[in-house]
Amino acid sequence: MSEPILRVRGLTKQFGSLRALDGVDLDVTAGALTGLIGPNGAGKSTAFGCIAGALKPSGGSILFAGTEIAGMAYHRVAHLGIGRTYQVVQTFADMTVLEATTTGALMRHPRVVDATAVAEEILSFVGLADKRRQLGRALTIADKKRLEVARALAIEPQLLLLDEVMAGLTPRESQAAVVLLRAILARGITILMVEHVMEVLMPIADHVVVIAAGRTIFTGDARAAVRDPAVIEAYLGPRAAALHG
Amino acid sequence: MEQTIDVFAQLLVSGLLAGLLFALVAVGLTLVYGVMDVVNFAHGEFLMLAMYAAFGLALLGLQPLVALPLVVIAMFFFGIVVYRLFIRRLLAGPPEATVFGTFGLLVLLQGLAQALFTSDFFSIPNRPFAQTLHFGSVSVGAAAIVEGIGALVLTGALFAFVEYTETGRALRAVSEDRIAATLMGIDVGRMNAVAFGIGAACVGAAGTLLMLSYPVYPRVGADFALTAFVVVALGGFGSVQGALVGALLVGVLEVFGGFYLAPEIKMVPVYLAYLVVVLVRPQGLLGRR
Amino acid sequence: MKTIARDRNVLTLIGLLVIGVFAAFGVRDVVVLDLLFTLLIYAVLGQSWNWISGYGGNISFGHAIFFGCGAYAAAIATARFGISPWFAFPLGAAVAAVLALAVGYPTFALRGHYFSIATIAVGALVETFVKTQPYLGRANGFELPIANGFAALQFTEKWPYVLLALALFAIAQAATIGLERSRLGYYLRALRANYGAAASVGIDERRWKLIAFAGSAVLASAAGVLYAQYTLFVDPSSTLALPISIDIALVGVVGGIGTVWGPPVGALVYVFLAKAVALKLGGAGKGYDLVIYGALIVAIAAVRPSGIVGAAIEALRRRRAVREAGG
Amino acid sequence: MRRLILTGLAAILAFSTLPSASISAADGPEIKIGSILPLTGSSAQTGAGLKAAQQLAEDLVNGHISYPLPMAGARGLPNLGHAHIKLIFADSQGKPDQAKAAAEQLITQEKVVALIGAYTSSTTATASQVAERYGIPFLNPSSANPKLHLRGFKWFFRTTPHDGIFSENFFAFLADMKKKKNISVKKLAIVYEDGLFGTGSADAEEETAKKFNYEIVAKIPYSANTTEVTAEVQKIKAAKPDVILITSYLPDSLLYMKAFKEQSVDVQAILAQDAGFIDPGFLRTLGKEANFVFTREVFSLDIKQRNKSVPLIDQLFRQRFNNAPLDGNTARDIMGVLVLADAINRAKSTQPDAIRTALQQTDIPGERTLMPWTRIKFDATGQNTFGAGIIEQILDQKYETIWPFAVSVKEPIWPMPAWSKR
Repeated sequence: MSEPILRVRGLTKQFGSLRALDGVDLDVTAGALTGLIGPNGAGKSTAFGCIAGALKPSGGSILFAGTEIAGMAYHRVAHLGIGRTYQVVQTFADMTVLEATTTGALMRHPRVVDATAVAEEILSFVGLADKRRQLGRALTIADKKRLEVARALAIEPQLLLLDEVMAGLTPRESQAAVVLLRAILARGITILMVEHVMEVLMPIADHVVVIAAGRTIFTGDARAAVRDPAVIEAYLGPRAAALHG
Repeated sequence: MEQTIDVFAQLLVSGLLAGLLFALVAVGLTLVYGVMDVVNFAHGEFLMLAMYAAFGLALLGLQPLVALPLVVIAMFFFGIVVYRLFIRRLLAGPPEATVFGTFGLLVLLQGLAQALFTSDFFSIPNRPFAQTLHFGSVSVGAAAIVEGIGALVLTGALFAFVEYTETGRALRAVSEDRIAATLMGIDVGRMNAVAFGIGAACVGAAGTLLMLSYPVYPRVGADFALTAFVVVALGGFGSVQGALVGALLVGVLEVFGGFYLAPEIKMVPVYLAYLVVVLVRPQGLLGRR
Repeated sequence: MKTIARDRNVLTLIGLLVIGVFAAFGVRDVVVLDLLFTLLIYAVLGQSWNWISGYGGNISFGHAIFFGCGAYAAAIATARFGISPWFAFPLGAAVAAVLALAVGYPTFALRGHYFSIATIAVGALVETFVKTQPYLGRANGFELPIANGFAALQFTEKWPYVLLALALFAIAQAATIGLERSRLGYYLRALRANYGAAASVGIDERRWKLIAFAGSAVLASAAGVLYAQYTLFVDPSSTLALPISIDIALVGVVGGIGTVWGPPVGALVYVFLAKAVALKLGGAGKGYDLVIYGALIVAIAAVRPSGIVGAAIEALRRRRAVREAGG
Repeated sequence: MRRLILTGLAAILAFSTLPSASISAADGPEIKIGSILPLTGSSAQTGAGLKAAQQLAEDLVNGHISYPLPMAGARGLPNLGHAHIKLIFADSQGKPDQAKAAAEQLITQEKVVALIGAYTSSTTATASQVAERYGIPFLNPSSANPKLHLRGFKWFFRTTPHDGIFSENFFAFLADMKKKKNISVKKLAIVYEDGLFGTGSADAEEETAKKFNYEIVAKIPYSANTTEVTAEVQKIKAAKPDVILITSYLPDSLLYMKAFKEQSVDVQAILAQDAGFIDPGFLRTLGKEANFVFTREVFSLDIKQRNKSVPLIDQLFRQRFNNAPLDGNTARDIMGVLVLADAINRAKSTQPDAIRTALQQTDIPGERTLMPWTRIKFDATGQNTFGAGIIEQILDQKYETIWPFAVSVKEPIWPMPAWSKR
């Protein structure tokens, strides 16, 4: 297997007296979809925020395509080629779908005309072309999530970070989302995807990383993860047990 | 040489007392900020209203120290009313609405004061604590001592309230995480109203004490408020102890800057300190996060 | 549809310019011409404020200092250097831009109120500085030397001033229409809506806001040059002081923040109100003018934070939505 | 949106129903004089008083009750068929650009024959520029900036003394005191608020002090909205002046007086430029701590010793303006209107040139004014060079005129007693 595009080692994050991350290790293989899972409060979103640049880690290393990005300014991480979505959707409320996507595309295409053309293409790709004149805030949840994906894709990332894009979707919408993810992978974009519910990842994830209480407890095949005792304990066992695990 | 030391001591004491006065005005501002994430640009005008109230009561024969509880209570309810009628609406709008909305309130209250009381200066007759106290080579006005003690008591009381009472804990919970506080069953709207009320009550106490040494006029709040904003930013938005430390720092910087640099630029070190702190340590000297 | 709306902005501007040119040449009434000049200057100042505070969402309470940069540049150029006030445009612009960068650099990476407080503080500093510098005329200010002609930017008649103000207004409006269509415009709107999400698509808040703020400062400074040449008198209290900053913010807020036509509408309301207040209440010696301005800002903030033009756009959009749903 | 419109309408209705001050109407031909005053904005309160004062003067001229003042009781202008004068007011908002617009409006639309105004020096500067361009006489009764008359203007006349003259008064007073009481003053400290008012005074003081060979040991500007003056006072104390010359508004004057006392700044005298030191709040706040301060004044009711109409005019003014007493500003503006009416009457014409010539020939003896001036007569620059202020001292918590000795009512106490001995 080739060198991972993202390599995280010993990532820690302290909020005041609370240690949210206590040594997270994870590798993301280029061109594949890696799942990051864990029970509530395990630190998935924190780890995610540190990788994307939204949070400054307290320690550890994040190597992206050979560049150390731990603690780098948020917008610079984006320029290096990491796009992201948010768990709680963060739309540009007063912008239309097209304008919001164009805003993303402007990173690589400074002229608005060019960026708009790119955005149009991406909106067709994610299936929002017919809604491109609507305001971001007027969309359904599923469409808002699609818009977030479109905006992140518009910066033409090498690595796409998706934070619970499946949560709150109906089964039919989930299926559509899976189709979209496969299409994104087919474009050669690597995906790191956070999910709370393991089942969602099973069919699409090439690898999963499980974290609990701020630590990586499992790395490997998705099917193996559900049989791993530490993972089961983290999900089902008493919280105290997870802490010691 | 001895003389130089005397001057230094005098400047230090005067600077600290001036700082306590700034703290008096700033603690209410920082509390409101901490809980609501709103900088009340009309804070100085609340101070002005309290000063007019204290002046009115003084005309009725109530000296400031007697009138203090009355003004504090009145300002508390005034703060709650302003919150319910106005600030609540601002919070529902875009973030910049709170900035220009409270600024509009500043202009409105100043105008109303000018319309009702004219732009004349009023100070209380037969001012108490007018004597001068001498401590070795250092001399200070008794009123400044009373105001300084008032500032310490107020800061201490507010600190104790926030740290050790049920309501104080709820306020802190809201200031740390609004959503979590809602989930814990805290009525965030109510806490906002309480914080705004307490902020106004603090400035009620400040205004009453200030009448011991200062006249009231429509623009008086603006003269104090800018310093208060700087104090709060220096100390850390939302930190009561920070406001005290920031205020003392500003007071001393201003007095020393005035003497050792030049009087006309005495505010320069203060504002530069603000810009530097904002650049280097945006959370302020004692701020968290 | 979008293209039509864009063209509408351009068409409106062209229409207004035609009316303005006719007014400048056709109207002989000095009072009307004076009102027109004041209106145009306030519209430009409001637009300048709108760039950073409307589109950028960082409320400036110190905008008068940039206006003052231009006014003082004109005074220094003519009264001290004895050169043409045309040089005051680049001179004032440079100083204004440097000041804007100095205020913006430390504060733009932070939340909005840090910036707002810094603008008040720096406004006070600049005023103090000017008041203590003999070279800058201290509190006395300058009377500009009397001259005549295009090179001296002084005219005995009013219409050339109105035309110049109209030209500046046209530049400001065209630049704003351009801003809305540019990368900067998209980025400012994104930052205002959600700075976190904006950063996730590679937007450097500090960099883009500094560009907007510098542009805003340059625009205000140009208005200052024209004002100085028109009034022929420059002093701190009429160009730098906080009340002037308040007037500018008032114009920006009332018309509608973050819209092309908000500032001109705000200027219209402000100039009308100032005249109405003076006519109806002048001589009472009370602060009724402040009461009315304050109440206006308070009402807009509480009821329609988007201002008059913002509210109109929302109403139009609603009506169109209803029509589309019905059809 | 509808709510917004309704609010707006309500606001407009609310202020259209408020009573607006009426302009006195007269029968017969009228001669229009334009008056530019700060009727709104930060100086609006002063502006309202000045408007009332000018209207009083207008009624004095148009009325029939005679006072020992020029034109008072003349029933209009006798040389122009008893035509009444009519003041047309325009608002400067206290802003130079608005003052300019107001002057243009008065000249081109109201066709006024002369202008009077505009209180603050910056508005006077721009309004008089307009008058100069149109060739209309401009009479300035109350701006003190010492540069206004030095602009080479043909149409500008100023009745009031400027800061230069006022500060010369201080030094004349010191010279008189040297002769009379054999005092010895060498070192001066100048303290002033850094606005237009303080800067103008301080510059004039410094210039005059140099002329008379005094040593200036400290010159300290400060911002009037300061809340703390320890550093400034320590600097003054360290400089060991004989006399402090101070220009302040009220809040800062109180801060300084308290700090002088607290820091035991003992000097021979504190000489103040009116403003804060004659505000009613000064005595009310400081009580006996205010004693022994000297302040320059423009006007005092003590002038009744020379002109018996002073208390009567004061009464008339109180009736019109909320029982406010006549003061330096209002008295000067009354004189301004009277001087202008006198000139137009003598011009026997409303032609600008004729009025200008008549103004140049103005010569009114001091006894026929409300002011402590020796006469009103303009020099080539249009400045009345016979103006002067008076100097008062606070004695037993009352302002007593002590200089010029001709109108004084009390003996000055010099030096002021040390703070520790009071």
